[in-house]
Amino acid sequence: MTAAYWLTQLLNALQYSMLLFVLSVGLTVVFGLMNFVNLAHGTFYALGAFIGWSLLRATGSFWLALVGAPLLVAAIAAVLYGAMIARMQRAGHLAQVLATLGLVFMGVEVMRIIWGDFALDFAAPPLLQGHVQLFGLVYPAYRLFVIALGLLAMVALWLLLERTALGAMVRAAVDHADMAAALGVRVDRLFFGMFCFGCALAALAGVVAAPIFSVYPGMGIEILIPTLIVVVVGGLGSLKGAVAGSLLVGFVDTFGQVLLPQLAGIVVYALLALTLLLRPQGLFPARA
Amino acid sequence: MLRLFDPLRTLLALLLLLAGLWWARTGDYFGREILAEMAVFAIAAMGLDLLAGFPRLVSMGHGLFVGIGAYGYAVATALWGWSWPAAILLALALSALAGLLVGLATVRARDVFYIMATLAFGQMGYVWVVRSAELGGDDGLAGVPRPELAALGLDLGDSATFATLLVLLAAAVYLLLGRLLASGFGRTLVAIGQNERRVRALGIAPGPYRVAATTVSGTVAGFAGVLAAMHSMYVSPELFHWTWSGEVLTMAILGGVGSLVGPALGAAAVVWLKYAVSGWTEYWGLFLGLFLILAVWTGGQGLYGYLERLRAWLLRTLTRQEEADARGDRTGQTLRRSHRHRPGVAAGGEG
Amino acid sequence: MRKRYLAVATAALLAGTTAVAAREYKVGLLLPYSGVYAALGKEIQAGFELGLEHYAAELGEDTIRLLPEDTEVKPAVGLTKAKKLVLQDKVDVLAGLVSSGVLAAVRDFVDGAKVPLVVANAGNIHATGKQCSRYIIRVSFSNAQITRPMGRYMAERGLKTVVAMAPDYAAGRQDVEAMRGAFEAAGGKVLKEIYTPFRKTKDFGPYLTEAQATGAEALFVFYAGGEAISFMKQYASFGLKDKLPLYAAGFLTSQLYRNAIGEAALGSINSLHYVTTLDNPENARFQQAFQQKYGRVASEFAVQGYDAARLIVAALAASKGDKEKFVDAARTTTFASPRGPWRIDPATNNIVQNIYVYQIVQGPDGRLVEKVLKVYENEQDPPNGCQLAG
Amino acid sequence: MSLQVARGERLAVIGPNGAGKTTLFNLLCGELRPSGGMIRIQGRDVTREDAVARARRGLSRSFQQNTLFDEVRVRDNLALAVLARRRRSWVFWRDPARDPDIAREVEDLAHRLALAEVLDQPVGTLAYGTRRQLEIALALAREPEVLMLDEPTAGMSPEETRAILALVKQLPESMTVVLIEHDLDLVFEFARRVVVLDYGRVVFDGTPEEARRSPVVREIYMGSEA
Repeated sequence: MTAAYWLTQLLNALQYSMLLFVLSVGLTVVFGLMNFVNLAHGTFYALGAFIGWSLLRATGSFWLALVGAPLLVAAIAAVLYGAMIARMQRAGHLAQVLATLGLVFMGVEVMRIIWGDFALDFAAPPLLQGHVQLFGLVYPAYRLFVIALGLLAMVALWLLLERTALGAMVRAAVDHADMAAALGVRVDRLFFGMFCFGCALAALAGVVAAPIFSVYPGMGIEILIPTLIVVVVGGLGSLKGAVAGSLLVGFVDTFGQVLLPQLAGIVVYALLALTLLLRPQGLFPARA
Repeated sequence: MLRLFDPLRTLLALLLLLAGLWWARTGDYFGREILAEMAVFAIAAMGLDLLAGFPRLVSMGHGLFVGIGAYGYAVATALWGWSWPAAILLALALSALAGLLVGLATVRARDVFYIMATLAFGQMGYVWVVRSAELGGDDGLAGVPRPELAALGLDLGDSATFATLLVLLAAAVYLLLGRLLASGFGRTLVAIGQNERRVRALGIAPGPYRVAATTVSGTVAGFAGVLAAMHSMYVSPELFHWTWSGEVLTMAILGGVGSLVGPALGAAAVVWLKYAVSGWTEYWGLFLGLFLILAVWTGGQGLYGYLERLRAWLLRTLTRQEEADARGDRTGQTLRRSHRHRPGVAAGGEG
Repeated sequence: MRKRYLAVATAALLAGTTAVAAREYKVGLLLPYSGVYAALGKEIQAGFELGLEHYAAELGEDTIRLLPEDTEVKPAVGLTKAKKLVLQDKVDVLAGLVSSGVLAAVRDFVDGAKVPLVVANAGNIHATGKQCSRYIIRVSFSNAQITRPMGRYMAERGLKTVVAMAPDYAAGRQDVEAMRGAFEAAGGKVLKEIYTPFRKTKDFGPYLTEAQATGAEALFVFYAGGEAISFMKQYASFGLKDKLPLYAAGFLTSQLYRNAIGEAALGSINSLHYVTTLDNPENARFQQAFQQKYGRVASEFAVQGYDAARLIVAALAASKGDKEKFVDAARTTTFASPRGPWRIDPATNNIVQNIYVYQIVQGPDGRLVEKVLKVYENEQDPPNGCQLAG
Repeated sequence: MSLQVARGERLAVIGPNGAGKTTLFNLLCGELRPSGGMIRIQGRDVTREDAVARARRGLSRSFQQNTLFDEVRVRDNLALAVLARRRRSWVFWRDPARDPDIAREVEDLAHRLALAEVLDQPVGTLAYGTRRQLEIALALAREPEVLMLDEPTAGMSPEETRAILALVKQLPESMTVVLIEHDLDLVFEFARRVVVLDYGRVVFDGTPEEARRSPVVREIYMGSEA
């Protein structure tokens, strides 16, 4: 095996990690902030991909789909928030798990009714369709774009949470919601905003993933489990946890497939089981 | 504990049993098939209730135990040619062992982490079976026999006999679990679910009880798996899949966890719904999701919770007078009892 | 919304001649209408209905009533539905079955109940091998049947080394094994078999990187459905077309989702039992009617449904509803199909048919079309442990 | 800080809010792990033991906030505590609560704490004062060697408070009782020793009479009360 081979596998792992990051960060922030477990997060991912597909077909522009789909999904999330999420907030995790599981079941069917059972094609923008030669290896340009986008999201979110007033409010609310409310933070608005933002990020991940994986109704359910593993391994509610979790899951999964093909698909679950045994709260939980 | 000593629970269980037996006699062929499926799911859901309803451990990986029970029986009979009693014993032993191991591995996990951990173990089992060529992989294993009971004059190949047997077995599991929950062990499980801190302060370490409960629950689920294998005469990896586990959990929740009879009712209702709805639309998941959300919204006490509320309302209307002057009597208790929170899912869901 | 009971009137009834003695045959259609194979189920049913439209008149005044049931791609559900159709609805024939898992689940029941079952997709070699049944007749294909000729073809093209990729389940392994057997018998060498977790692999990147690292001359794959789409696009995006030419079981570029794959499919070489552009009168009539009725080009799955319907009509006409006679008739019936001539092998009840090796090329109008490179005629599976032939 | 409690002692721990009284309790009972130092029961180092192990060593406590089994009857609450002491929780088949011995003990306990009337009511439906009594009953049911009561009369009416005082006064002499309490009348009537905490330090340790006279106590505790 040559250096180019390992480098390519490294990029593959990184690319998967970045996708998982964009997807899981919304889930984990919503959890940390609102103490809300949202199993329907994957459904927003699939919805983002489908809406992106329709936008792409209507306008012909990938970039418009990339921006438009998250906005539309955020609008849907806003409606759902008003209709059910807000009142589920104090209902306990079990109730949240079940109600959002209900949303998962319904979401799949709604997407089947609107977009059908066939997997749909989603073309990468012409600019990124080819492959790039670097250091003697050939790598798809689009995947490099995914990596770059993920890194960008990482930095942007870090700046947002650590360097802005909004971020300070969010962190305060994660640590002590009551205290933050007493200090004049409109916690309910913050929750609403973060929930929509988290869903928009999931939709963004959906559009980004679509040119690689294509678009089909079950995609939300399939991605849900790796995302949950990221969140649990990383620790609920923290940006650091989402970064660590997605890198760990992305690399363990990719190199597990390469190095232990007979255990492919199992190593990620083993990682989760091991984490829960050794650090039941995950690596970097927001609250100790 | 309260719900376990409730006459409504016993009444409902009896009604379900009688309805099942009557249906097994008078239903058409397809109806009897559905009835057998209901009984299998009811056993699995009651086993899950032992965890989800009392010590409040919400398992999303019960498919693992069901699958192990089903495959244990299938492999022993179809591949190794064992006799059916030996195969059943093996299947139960394996699922008990799996329950013990999962219980030990998840003993520190709480809440969402427990859900994730069980989900992970279930999926590990699924991936492993799908990849295992000796177990038939994705295609599963065919040729699983039903027990030979000709000596007793029973032909289990006959769908009416088989469905009757399964309904009776479900009733037996119900009695067994009811007895277990009313024991010192069961009381401790209930206590752990309600206040773990106090349990520890009383000098009881919850860990071993959780492990024991998972073992028992896993064995019951494994038994459901054995019956599923006999019913289909075929096993496939889907039994292990997390959506299957989610379906059993949905049944338990829709029926009302913490009442033992609720999950059985939920199993019957969901299986019936599935066939009824899939008769006229292929989008039956839409309804399953809708009912799940409604069940959680209305307090998470499920169908059994509605029955309790109905009874409370009836009693209130009928005995308004007595209640006014005798606050401490039985009726008053029953009334107030039904307003409390249940070992349901939506702590605070009712506001 | 699916039509639960679809009564297909014969030409006689359409003409308005009410026949008192006419008999109504019931055909139970076991297909997935939900779950991962829902699209295949619908395509097969579309073909089946067209087949009845074209051929049900052969029954004279008798009619066929179609009873579709959703297997949900779940073996246990499929078995329950099969039992319902046979024991409650008392169907004369069963047809359909997309997933081999569901077929395996219903196999013992169908064999025991002695009800004819015409398999319209599921390709597990054991279904017409060691688990074959007199009552189970397959008009679609077997996994090995599709890829064995591909192994030969690759060797004939002068390829020496190949790396294989397939999903890790029975069909994937059977496809690769059959290809490997033929390819290595002809002097080639399969350097590595890479099995990706079935239905769980979305990112083929790591595997493609690994396949490339073997240094093989070509890549052989079996992927279908959603996996096929992801695989093809990722294969193209890694720039492997020039370095690692693609040979595949033709489901990879099935007409059903060729539009979703787009140009990524260009240049790949496939083997399959049907090609949409075959030049014969049956295919012309079939494609024209199908496109008119459904507004899309018919895929191999539609042909499987179409031929299943035609075989059932012919066997019903010959047997008048007697199940044993039906089986005898079905096992000996032959006719020219859109996919060319075929017959049922009495030794295994599997179909014997032509396998086409074709390349996806750009047609004159810019659309992707198949260019047939070679035809392997009357491809027949070995008995594989089946004891049907006396 | 250093604190020694002798067998049979009647100790009251007082101090302003935030002085660290409940933290001290949680450390002693094993719910919190100390970052340093050592805790001994009967000379044995139990610093590393958890709450369960210390409960088995004879340490029993009530909680400042009711920590009960809310959805079952009072009878079941008490039975559970009795079963725990008698190690009957691993009975799988029979219901040991129907054992006449245990049933009698539950009734006795209920009588002592004025719970006999409500034995068959679910805890969730009880009045606050009654629940408070049950809280103490659960701690007592273990028949501990050391009984630790965290503000047992918080939120209770004067009559209820008297009843609790009467109860703790009747406890066997051999039982060590440690009490956190804000009601100073009760403290001075019950305790034979008073410890005053402030900011996690022992600022006073002596008899109730000394405490009454102590300027330190007056300043930091009663001063804040006044």
